[in-house]
Amino acid sequence: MSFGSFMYLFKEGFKNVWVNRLMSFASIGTLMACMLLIGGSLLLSLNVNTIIGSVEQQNEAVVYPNDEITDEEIRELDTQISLIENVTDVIFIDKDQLLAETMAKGDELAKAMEGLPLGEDNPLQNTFRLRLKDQALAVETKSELESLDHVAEVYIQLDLAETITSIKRAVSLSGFTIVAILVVVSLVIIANTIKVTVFNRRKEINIMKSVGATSAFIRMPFLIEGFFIGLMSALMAFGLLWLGYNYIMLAISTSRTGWIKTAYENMLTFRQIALQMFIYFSAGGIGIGVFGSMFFMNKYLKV
Amino acid sequence: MSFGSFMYLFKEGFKNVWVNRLMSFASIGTLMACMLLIGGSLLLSLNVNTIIGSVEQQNEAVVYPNDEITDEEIRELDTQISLIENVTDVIFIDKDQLLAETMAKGDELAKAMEGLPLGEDNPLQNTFRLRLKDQALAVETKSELESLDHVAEVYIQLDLAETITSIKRAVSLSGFTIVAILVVVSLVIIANTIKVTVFNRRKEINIMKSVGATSAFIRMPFLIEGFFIGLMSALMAFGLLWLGYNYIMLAISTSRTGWIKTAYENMLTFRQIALQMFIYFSAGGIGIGVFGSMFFMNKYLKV
Amino acid sequence: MIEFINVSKTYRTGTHALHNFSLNIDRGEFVFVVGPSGAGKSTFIKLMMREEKPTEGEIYVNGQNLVKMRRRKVPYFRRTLGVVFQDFRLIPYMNVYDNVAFAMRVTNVRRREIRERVPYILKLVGLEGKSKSLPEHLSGGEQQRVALARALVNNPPLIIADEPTGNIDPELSFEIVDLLSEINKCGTTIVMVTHEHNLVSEFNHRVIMIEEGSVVSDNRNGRYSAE
Amino acid sequence: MIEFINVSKTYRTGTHALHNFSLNIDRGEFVFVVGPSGAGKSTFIKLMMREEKPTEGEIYVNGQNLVKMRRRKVPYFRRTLGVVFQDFRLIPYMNVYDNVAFAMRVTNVRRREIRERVPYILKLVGLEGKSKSLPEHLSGGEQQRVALARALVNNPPLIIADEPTGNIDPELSFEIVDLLSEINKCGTTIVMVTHEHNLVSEFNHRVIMIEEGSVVSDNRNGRYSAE
Ligand SMILES: Nc1ncnc2c1ncn2[C@@H]1O[C@H](COP(=O)(O)OP(=O)(O)OP(=O)(O)O)[C@@H](O)[C@H]1O
Ligand SMILES: Nc1ncnc2c1ncn2[C@@H]1O[C@H](COP(=O)(O)OP(=O)(O)OP(=O)(O)O)[C@@H](O)[C@H]1O
Ligand SMILES: [Mg+2]
Ligand SMILES: [Mg+2]
Repeated sequence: MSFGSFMYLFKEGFKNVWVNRLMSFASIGTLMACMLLIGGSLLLSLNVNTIIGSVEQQNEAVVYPNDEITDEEIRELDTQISLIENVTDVIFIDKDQLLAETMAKGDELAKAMEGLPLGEDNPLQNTFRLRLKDQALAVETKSELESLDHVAEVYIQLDLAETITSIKRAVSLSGFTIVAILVVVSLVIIANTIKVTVFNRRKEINIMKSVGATSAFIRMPFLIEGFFIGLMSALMAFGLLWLGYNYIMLAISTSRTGWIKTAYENMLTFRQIALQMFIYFSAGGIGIGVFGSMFFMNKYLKV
Repeated sequence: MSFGSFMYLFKEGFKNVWVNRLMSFASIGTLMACMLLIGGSLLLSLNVNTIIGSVEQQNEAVVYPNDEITDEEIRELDTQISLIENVTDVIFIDKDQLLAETMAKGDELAKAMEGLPLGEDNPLQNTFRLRLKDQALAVETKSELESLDHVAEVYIQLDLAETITSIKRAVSLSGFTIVAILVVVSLVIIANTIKVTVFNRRKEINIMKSVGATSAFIRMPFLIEGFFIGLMSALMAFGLLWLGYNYIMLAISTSRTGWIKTAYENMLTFRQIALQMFIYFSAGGIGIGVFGSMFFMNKYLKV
Repeated sequence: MIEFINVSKTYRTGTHALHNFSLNIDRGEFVFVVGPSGAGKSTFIKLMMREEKPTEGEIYVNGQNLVKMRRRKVPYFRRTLGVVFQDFRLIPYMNVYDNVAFAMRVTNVRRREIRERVPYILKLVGLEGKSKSLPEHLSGGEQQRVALARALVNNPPLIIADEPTGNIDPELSFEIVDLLSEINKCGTTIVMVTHEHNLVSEFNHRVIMIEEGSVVSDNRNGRYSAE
Repeated sequence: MIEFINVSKTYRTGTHALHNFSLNIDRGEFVFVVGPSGAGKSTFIKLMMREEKPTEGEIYVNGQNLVKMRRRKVPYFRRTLGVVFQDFRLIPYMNVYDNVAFAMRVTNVRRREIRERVPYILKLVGLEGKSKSLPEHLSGGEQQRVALARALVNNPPLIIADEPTGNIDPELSFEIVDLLSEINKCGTTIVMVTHEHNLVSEFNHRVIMIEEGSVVSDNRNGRYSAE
């Protein structure tokens, strides 16, 4: 194919977007709608995952040192605990502090604490509080902590760790499943759309064949057309998603409810994923536009 | 229109589904895909709502009676508390029971409880535990409880109640939003599909007009065709959703993780919603099939 | 029966297809319309069946004012015409029988009547063996005869044919015009556009010649009278 | 140049369009093909351009065996032909100029050449004023002439025309056949299906008559010799 005819076919494909505008608009609308769904659910599941990730660290573990431990040894133990891979946010709380804290909560047990003595006679225990980075490793971390010197007892809510781990797994699994279902459904819908639009032009394809056009020559404008339609759909879906996402973020950021605020702090900003999403959208849109029309044209090219 | 020509047009519409099978299949595929998405997300959000509903009741409230309360008065108070609209699952726990319970937990505070005496000298308090049906009414319920005789103090985690209420609202709001978005997106996609398929047949519509067919006569077969396509899409979407849902339920029911088990018990069975869903699907499919084609045909009927 | 008064037609593309076109055709006449390619013959026919509206002037067909006719009335008006289109206009997914029967079905005719009439008409145009064929499986001339059959099937008082023999061999063409002449003798008005000298001169009917959108000659003795 | 050896063609519908059809056309001949509607003339043409494959027999065109030709080679073979189709086959969304230019563009001709050649050919068929029109805005005869222009534009060694004057008035038809005869004199082979007696007898070319799928007469003196 010469450069001249390439340029001609390129222009032709570009023109066809407008000439067949009813069908181009329909294709762009459909492609865009599908991208919006996929992009939207991807954003949702990414955010839910990060929020769940932040919830994960709410499960506190407690380490009780021996009663005879010296202040020196406490500092040493603190360092050792902090050095464990899966451990973060280690805090030492001495027993007086713990008593004051518990009383301040004012719940059922607070009454029981009333009148307990401070200092040496305080029946409560010195405590290390810490968080686990990954709840799935709770059991391993527990035994690692237990193997440290001067550690009397390690208390980790293993059942809670398991629950959190399985919720996390379930959420990311269902997020993945939903996105996968949307991708499959979108492909079905888009394939149908392309099939119908190509079917619409089977007569013209036939005419071109009968005056000596090669398959490649006929395909080219369709290819260019598919490229533009895919690109335009991607651009529009990207733009709409951006607007919509920022609108929702704005709505959330003004909320006064505590957990929503926390969630908001953990949410991704659109900028963080914009480039990647744009690349996926464009590649997906163009890929589908180009290969979809190639695929469904073959039937009519065999004349 | 005579009965004879009605029958003819009915058969014609039925035949056209097959004659234009490429486009019929495309329309059915698209319609079905959209229904699957909507139905699936509806099922998901209904289930998440019921599960959240069951979580809601995990927030316990505690009522401390006066120290001087008699056994007789405790029973009386129990009845009075139970009579409050928003209250459920009232349990009386005497202070010895509470002590045993707390010790059994084995956490930070358990150590502190070691050696506390039972009976008269037990420093803990008698307690009523209860649950709220609706966390949103926590404040009102609290003051209602406080106004009862022999009540010394009422302890409800108002901030937790607020959090649960707002999560519940956020979940049902986002469920509704997602379904609404899917409906809008589906309408866009389906409208485009119908537009393209009607566009495909503009020439035939034109020919019919030019041999003296009225608009009603031309519309009839399209209407019947739209009816069948809508109905078939609804049936297939319904069937697939049924299979898929039961498959997922089966997968979940075999899980050994605790919270998944609890969630499973709270999930809807497909039968509970099957009839309603089937009616919505059929009505939606047929409505869209029929009115969609009517709407987009008008342009080509004005010849 | 047909009256064109100072009709002009300019298409949206700016082409002036007819200028100041006036014509009168009485009930029961047989008129050949001749003229060079692009003269406006098909435009004349499209105006007559109200497929197009004139830019100026008035048109009366079967006593009805086509310019003022309501859109709802158009289908009922068209049923009083039998039209053979230059491009055939067959419905591609209907077979020959159904294409012809369609013109009867739109008029609420009883089914038994359709079952009797359609095969009879198909036989008349020599397509008795092709009633189950789809248009795309027919030869050019066969398609044209289906279009003719559809125009005849309702026995309309006015038959308008736009080159109904362009794809048909001379012998069959002669037979078809002969058939139309027979129908004409029973009182049906016939307007037929044709390019075939031989046909026009063989049948002694009125000949209207159109050139560049106007009637340039109108002859009752079946002769061309080009300038 | 063209050789049909015992060719039979039965369509998938079961219609026997050609039986035992044998024919030889030499380079530089001008052949009229005549015969009644449905005789198999268009089928003969479709076989010649390899739009259809024969059920039996062998076909050679331009020295190539069409039965054995690979599918990839077909486009290159078709570029050596200029075909006027009975149903025109114009691309509906391209204007007249682009429809004609398309046949040149597929062959990688330089753009300057296209810009010179297309207007020249359009002028030849009398469509110089319509180059920007879409096919649907043309009269029947104008569309047919676009199809003719497209067949001529590449100056092919073989021109095949299926009733190229069916929608065109006698004067212009005569001019067109005259044009084809001129082209033929420069060595181009021409096969033209027609129904018009006058044309066939006015030009003294070879006449092949097809009836019911077989050659029933083959006359070099420009006469019909029906049974
Ligand atoms: N739909 C249309 N839009 C624009 N211009 C048109 C349209 N139809 C026809 N024309 C133009 O109007 C003029 C008259 O066309 P018309 O079809 O009436 O010619 P005709 O006499 O039927 O010719 P032919 O014998 O070739 O069929 C031509 O120049 C044609 O190009
Ligand atoms: N694609 C097809 N499928 C099935 N049958 C066909 C097809 N094309 C043509 N026929 C049949 O084959 C026979 C020959 O058709 P063909 O088109 O060759 O006739 P023709 O000589 O060109 O006639 P005309 O002068 O009417 O154009 C006819 O009976 C026709 O119905
Ligand atoms: Mg015309
Ligand atoms: Mg033919």
